[in-house]
Amino acid sequence: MKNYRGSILFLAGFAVALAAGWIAFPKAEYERQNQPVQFSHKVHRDKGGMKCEDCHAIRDDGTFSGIPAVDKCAGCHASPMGATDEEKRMIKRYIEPNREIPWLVYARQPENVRFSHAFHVKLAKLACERCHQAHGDSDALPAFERDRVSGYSRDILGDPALLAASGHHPGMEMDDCIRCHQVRGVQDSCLACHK
Amino acid sequence: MDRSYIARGLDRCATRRFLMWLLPWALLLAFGVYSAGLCLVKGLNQTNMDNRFAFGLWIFLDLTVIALGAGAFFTGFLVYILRMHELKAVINSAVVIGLVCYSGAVTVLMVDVGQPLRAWFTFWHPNVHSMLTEVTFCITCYLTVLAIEYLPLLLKNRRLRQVPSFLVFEFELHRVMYVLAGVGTFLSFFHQGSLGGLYGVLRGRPFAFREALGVWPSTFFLFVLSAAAVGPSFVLLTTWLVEKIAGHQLVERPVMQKLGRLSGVLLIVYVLLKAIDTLVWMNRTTPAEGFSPQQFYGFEPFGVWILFAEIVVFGLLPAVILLDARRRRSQAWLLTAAGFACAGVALNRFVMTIQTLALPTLPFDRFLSYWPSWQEVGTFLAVVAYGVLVYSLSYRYLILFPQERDLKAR
Amino acid sequence: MFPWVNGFKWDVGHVVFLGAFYTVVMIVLATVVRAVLRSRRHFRAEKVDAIRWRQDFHDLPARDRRCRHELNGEVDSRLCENAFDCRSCAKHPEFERAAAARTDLPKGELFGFPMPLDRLYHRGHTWVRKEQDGTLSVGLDELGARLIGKPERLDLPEPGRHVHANGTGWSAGRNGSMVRVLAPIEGTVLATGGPDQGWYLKLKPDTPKPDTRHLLRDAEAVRWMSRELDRLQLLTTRGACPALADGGALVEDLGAALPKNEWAAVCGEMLLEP
Amino acid sequence: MAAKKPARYGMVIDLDRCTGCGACMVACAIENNVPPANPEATERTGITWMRVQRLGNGRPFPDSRAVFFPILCQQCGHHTPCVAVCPQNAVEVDAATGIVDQMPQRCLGCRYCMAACPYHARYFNWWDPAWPAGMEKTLNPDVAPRMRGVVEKCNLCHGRLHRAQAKAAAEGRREITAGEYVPACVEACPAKAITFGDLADDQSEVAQLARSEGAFRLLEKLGTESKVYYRSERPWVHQAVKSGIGKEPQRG
Amino acid sequence: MGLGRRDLLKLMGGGAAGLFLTPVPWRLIDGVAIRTENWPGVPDPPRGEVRTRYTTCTLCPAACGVRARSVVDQPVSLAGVAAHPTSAGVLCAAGLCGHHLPLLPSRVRQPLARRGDKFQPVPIDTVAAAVAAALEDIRNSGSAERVAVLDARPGRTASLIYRRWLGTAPNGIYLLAPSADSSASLGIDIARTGTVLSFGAPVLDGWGTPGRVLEARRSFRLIQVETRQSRTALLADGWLPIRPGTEAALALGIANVLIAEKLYDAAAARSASDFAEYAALAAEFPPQRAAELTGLPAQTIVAAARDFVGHGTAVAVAGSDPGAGPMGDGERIAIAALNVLAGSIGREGGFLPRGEAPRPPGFEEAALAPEHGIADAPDASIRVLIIDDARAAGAWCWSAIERKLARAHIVVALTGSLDGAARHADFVVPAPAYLEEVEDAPAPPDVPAAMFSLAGALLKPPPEAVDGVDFLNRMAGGGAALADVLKERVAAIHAARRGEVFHYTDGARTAVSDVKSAEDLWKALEEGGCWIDRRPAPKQEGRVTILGAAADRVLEAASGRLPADALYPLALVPYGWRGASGGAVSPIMTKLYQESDVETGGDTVELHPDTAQRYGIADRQVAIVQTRCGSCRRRVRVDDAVMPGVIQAEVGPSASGNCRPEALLDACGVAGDGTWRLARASLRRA
Repeated sequence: MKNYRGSILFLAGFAVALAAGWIAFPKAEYERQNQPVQFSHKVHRDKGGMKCEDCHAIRDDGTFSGIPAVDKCAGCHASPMGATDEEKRMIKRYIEPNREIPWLVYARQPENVRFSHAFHVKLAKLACERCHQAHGDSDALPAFERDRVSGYSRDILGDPALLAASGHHPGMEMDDCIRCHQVRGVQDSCLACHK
Repeated sequence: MDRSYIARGLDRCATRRFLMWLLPWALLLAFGVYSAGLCLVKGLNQTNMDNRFAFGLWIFLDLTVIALGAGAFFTGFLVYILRMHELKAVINSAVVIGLVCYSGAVTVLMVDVGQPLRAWFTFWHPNVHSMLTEVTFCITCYLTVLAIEYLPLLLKNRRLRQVPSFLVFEFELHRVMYVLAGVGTFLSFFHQGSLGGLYGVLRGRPFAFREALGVWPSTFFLFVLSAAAVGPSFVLLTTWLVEKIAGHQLVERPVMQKLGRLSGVLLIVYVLLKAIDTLVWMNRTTPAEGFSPQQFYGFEPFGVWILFAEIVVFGLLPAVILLDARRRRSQAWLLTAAGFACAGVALNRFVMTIQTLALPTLPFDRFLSYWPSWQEVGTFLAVVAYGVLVYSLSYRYLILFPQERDLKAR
Repeated sequence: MFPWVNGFKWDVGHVVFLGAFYTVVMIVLATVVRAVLRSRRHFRAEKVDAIRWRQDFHDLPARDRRCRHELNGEVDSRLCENAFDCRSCAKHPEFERAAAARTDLPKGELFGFPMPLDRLYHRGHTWVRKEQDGTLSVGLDELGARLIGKPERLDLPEPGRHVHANGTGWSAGRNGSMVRVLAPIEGTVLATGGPDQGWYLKLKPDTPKPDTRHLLRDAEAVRWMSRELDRLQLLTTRGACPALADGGALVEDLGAALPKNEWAAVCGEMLLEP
Repeated sequence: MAAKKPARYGMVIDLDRCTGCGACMVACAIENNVPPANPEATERTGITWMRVQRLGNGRPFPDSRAVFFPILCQQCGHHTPCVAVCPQNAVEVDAATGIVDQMPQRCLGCRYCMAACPYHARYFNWWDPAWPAGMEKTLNPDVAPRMRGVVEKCNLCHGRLHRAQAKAAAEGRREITAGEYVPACVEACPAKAITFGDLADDQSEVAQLARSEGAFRLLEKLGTESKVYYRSERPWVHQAVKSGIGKEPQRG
Repeated sequence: MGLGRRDLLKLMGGGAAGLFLTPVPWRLIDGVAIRTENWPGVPDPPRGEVRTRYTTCTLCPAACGVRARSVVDQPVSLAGVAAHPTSAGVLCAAGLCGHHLPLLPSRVRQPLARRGDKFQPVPIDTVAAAVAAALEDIRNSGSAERVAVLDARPGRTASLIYRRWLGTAPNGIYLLAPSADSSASLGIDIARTGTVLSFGAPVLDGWGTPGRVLEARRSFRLIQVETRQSRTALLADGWLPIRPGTEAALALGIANVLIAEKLYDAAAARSASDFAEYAALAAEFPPQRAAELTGLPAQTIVAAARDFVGHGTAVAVAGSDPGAGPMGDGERIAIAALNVLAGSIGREGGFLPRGEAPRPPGFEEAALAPEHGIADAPDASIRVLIIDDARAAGAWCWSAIERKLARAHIVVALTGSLDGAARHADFVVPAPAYLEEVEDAPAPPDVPAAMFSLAGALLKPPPEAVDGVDFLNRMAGGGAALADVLKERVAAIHAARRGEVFHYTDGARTAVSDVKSAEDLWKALEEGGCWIDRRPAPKQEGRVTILGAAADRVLEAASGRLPADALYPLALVPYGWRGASGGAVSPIMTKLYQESDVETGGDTVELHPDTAQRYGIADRQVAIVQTRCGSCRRRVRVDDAVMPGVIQAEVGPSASGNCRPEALLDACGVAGDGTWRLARASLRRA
């Protein structure tokens, strides 16, 4: 018995470490933040009859408009259209003082990354859903998950459930870009995608 | 009070006295750590390096220190592979020296790079054609090997070996030491070489550039050779120094002379090849790149004398002395020669790093001067202090010189 | 680093370089793992004592590793290669045969230094005496006794434990440092005594007729002891301390006579502890 | 995403036209978010992807003459010194454009490449990049500022190449046309001393100038096949360049 | 059973081993490495829509077209406007980083009043009130004390408003800033010029309209007369390194040769009323004498004279180096005279008369105070001095201005940032910085046609900002804002239906007559455009005078400006670089003066090796430059290209920001004619 005590202790430590590393750490690694405004793509598309391009379009110079500025929202929401408190709150907090809404952009690339929507949409003819899933159908914005260590978003769409649903995992890491590029046989230098 | 940690039959000074000896070094270490901290926190603007003098004191000393630390692998090679058992008398000491030199060098390198947190990129995305990659890989591996070689010494400590498992493990490690020695030799050969290659491949620095033999420039082999040559000399010097400080003999004289002879033999070969290499460089390599060797020696203070000093005064001379059996028998000659040999290699590393960078390459360049900042010096002193501390502790509590007790008994 | 890492190319450079790297890593790892496993095996097999003795022996200064037959003058200079275990020594039988006709008659004392010949002496200054009941009693010889004198602390193996020849028999503490005493022969501890009883251990031998060829007896033992006294004198005089107060006879209690650390060192030398 | 036939972007700098006004240096710094000098910086610790040197003819007043030598990364095309030495592939030659890329995010700041570069065109970030408070909003969004402790250098305004490519992509083109992509220094040079283009295209003005009389490259004998050419009609300039390292010039 | 130390170690050992089989260490190592990309030390560039906007550069009289690349509204880089009629797509180094100026650390954001040697914020009305009170006082007391506006950028519409105001103000006097070229009525037809003989003018280094000049460079010969081996001298076809201050002597020497060898344009000479007088003066300077004075070989002067007239239309231009201040009248006239001899006035490739953009009603010349040089104002006469915008002005020697101030005086500086002359003011009024307000840029001095460009505002000025016109109105209690007057002027231009509009956006040109309304014209100009007059046909003028009443001044200048001085044997020659010698500079300028050797920097002086050796000063040592008027510490650069016996001192920013340009300029001291381009000096090691 006495001879085995050491081994038991060792294994105990081993097990604890494994548990902590595989179960606790992944939870602790990301901090979840809620979007400043509960925005529903679904409502805007169905009720508002808007199309994706109305807000997210590729400009003539090849840059991407990304998320529209607050004045775009003000275009319709200058005064409440619905009866939700969320909308009132948004108008009060952002539209009236004309403050930009601090959206937490899931797909916001690091400063040193140059991602051209024009390349991927116009030339490579990729569908938006390829990376953003059916984001347009979503009724609520999933929480934004920031990696506490690296400081970047967890993946280009914050909702792991949605990701699981879609076959691939469009993460934020370079390997995720490269995986797809390799599949499609895109051979590029570093500075083709970095700036 | 720490008697029970000191092996029986070894004369070691009183604890208080020992602590008094450690104190100044500890202070020096503290100061050095502070300077290094400045460089890490505030950035390398704390140094006097600049865009033109991208390498400074640190790289020069790293190269030197690693060359001197070569005693570890070379002695190991002689003892375990070539079975020169008489050298067992210094192998332990050599291992400690090696460990100190290499770990010190690596630490300084970590301060020297601008983004230490990315150091592992070299392993993850290695450019296998870069000499620096070769150096990084080999030195890291060899440092591990050295640590493992150091382990048995540690476990042999009188107190630790009371723990049965340690005792047995040490016993087993000792039996596989020759494998580690072999691996160490392999690794050392490559990183000592690639440290030479580091500059030899610099096509853009005609002063350092050497033509390739196979995949490596000639400096690769010269560095291996010179390192192997001074390794024993340095072991010899340190042993003598320790004897002086400890106040009693630690190693039988024949062993010292043997070390000296080995140094001498390798040194003479090195000097010969170095001379040939220099001639080839002057008459072929340099003209091919559109320069004339005189241009490089036209800037004071780096005149031709430096070449002469490197090859003759600190190369040929000690070699001849060390090869002369009668001179070897005289302590004074032996040590002087060994000292010269070490100085020679240090000078060689200096020329390779500092002079190379000081020389202009473009018509509108100027000859540059560089003087290390106190932070740089401090960081290096930290390594020296660290080395002395580790060695002192090892000497006190471990058995570095197996012959010590017998010699004492005589 | 790995084929799946971005930037990895299957070209000669990568393959050779990384190949070499992984080989080195593998070799080093294998070596260490092997060492670990082997030591675990020894551990299980309770070889610790044997290994310790072998190591200690290896670390002993050359003059302490003299072959007993050198002491007998049967060979002019020979270092023991078998850790004082003549039982498994290839050369021992030859010497024995050669020295079959030992004539000289030993006496039971060495200028006033009692040396009973009813027992077998171990070079670690312990003796073994076969009792009628088949047990073996083990004790310190005179020199050992005077060396250690009255121990302040005594770590004796509890009855039922098995001791190995040349393994640690017991250890005695004094002046704040411990001295381990080698067991002269293997056996299972039946009872433990102490300085007052005159014996330290009563052992039940592993075999009814234990092999004691490695122990010194008769004249051989006396010669050895006289040499040991010289050694002791050498040691103590170097330490310049009153070991042999009167020209010849050893003081009763060296432990009291010698300065602390000097005592520990002397014990180490005499009791074959490096 | 560059032309199918790989381009070799390079430039020819007319030393007889360069007035040494420094507009190229300023334009470069603004385009590439190179920070102003730290107060403690010297001419040897500052960052200037484009740097105007002064080469004198070494004769005393009144016969002394000089030319201004804009030095930038020479975009070596053959055994590129910096690429070979980088331990972690932070430097590479882009096959599509021939531009020598430096990846600050991959760099660990060992500065080996700086020792390797004979043109001293590489610069180390000795300090954190700092602009006066509020001036960050004038940074160029197409170029990421570098962090302290890494090496950087001219990449022929890669941000501008990206811009041109993106515009082309928006119009459904895979290739950019000549002139759509021009580095900041070239655009800014008041004396029009710099001609930029694709050296691989024999018809391009730059290729013809590079072949023209009086065109040369620095340290040609090193065989680095650099893509930055210089021109001068003045014999003494060619003399000085041929003679390699001269004595220390009085200035600069 | 309790946990012993060994047990604990075992436990931890197991933990450590286990941890390596989890993502923890690897994710941490990776994450930390990534963090080094975006740690706080690295700033984030702005994100948003990138727009291109156009304006006109008002940092110097060249009025170059500017294309501003902006993120949303913030310009992130400036560039020239290709095909721009005068700037030809060129911006200088200073112009390229103009968008930094509104963000300078030294930016003034509220009115300040001097308290001792500090400035404290005060309400703008306090400033206006103080000035108004002073004016009132002058009126009532009927004293001769002057009210002056010192205009750094004359010829603007704002300048007209100042002059009109001064016309009404008590003893109003309108002063041109020393560095400013007066709104000349002659432009140079550089594109067709044969030879340019430049006396110290930085022809290739920011003189006139750089784009236009450099574009024409291949077509004209350039002979540079300058002590210093300036950039222009380096690139000139000929360099005549004369002794400091001997321009007039050389000019007369050349005139002497031209007249003697009958190389001059007889017709032009005949048209000059005082040619004989001039010829007599020139006769006093035969090549030998000129050679003695200038230090050039006599035959060089002869050759230069022949060279001058030997290649088509020849123009001689007198330069004012941005660091050295104006050239004396004596020199100016002596040099201008060469143009009469060369007959380049009114001839293609020479000097062509040009008009001015139509003015709105109420701005007839008669109604305006005339333009004066500072020298014209009597010493100690100015009670109220309003300095409009020291922006990018060349260096000013403050003592030149100071000596004109009455004992009790008020100096008000309208400025964007607290530097240059503003540091000497009693009140500092926060003017809109570059790019912050709509203003007009007059025709560049060297352009032979009337021009009018608008500089549209790309940025909002700080709320407290007050421009000059606004300030006047505050004192007068009301009046038209600058923008309104500008609109009137645009309307006047539209009414005149002359000339055409160049659109920066697309490089198109439309005749004014085709522009529907004044509003359209305004819109076109504001979003980036300039109006160019039709080039008037070259026409011979009536009789001109060469020397006028200034014969003695010319003679004085020609006899050498620097009398020998045993105590101060060396000649101190200040020089500067356009856009950095006066006011604030963008921090990015460090590239030029700190991180490279383009500029030596304002903390250095350059010496010939012999000079340095004579005074025992080595390269990069610090020396003290001593003159009769003062002294300053400077780092020494030893340079083969410097004339022996000369100290070249750059006026401008420096790595060690502590040494200000004025220190040097004040040391130079102001001559009787209000110039300070030269001084006798001595040197010693610090």
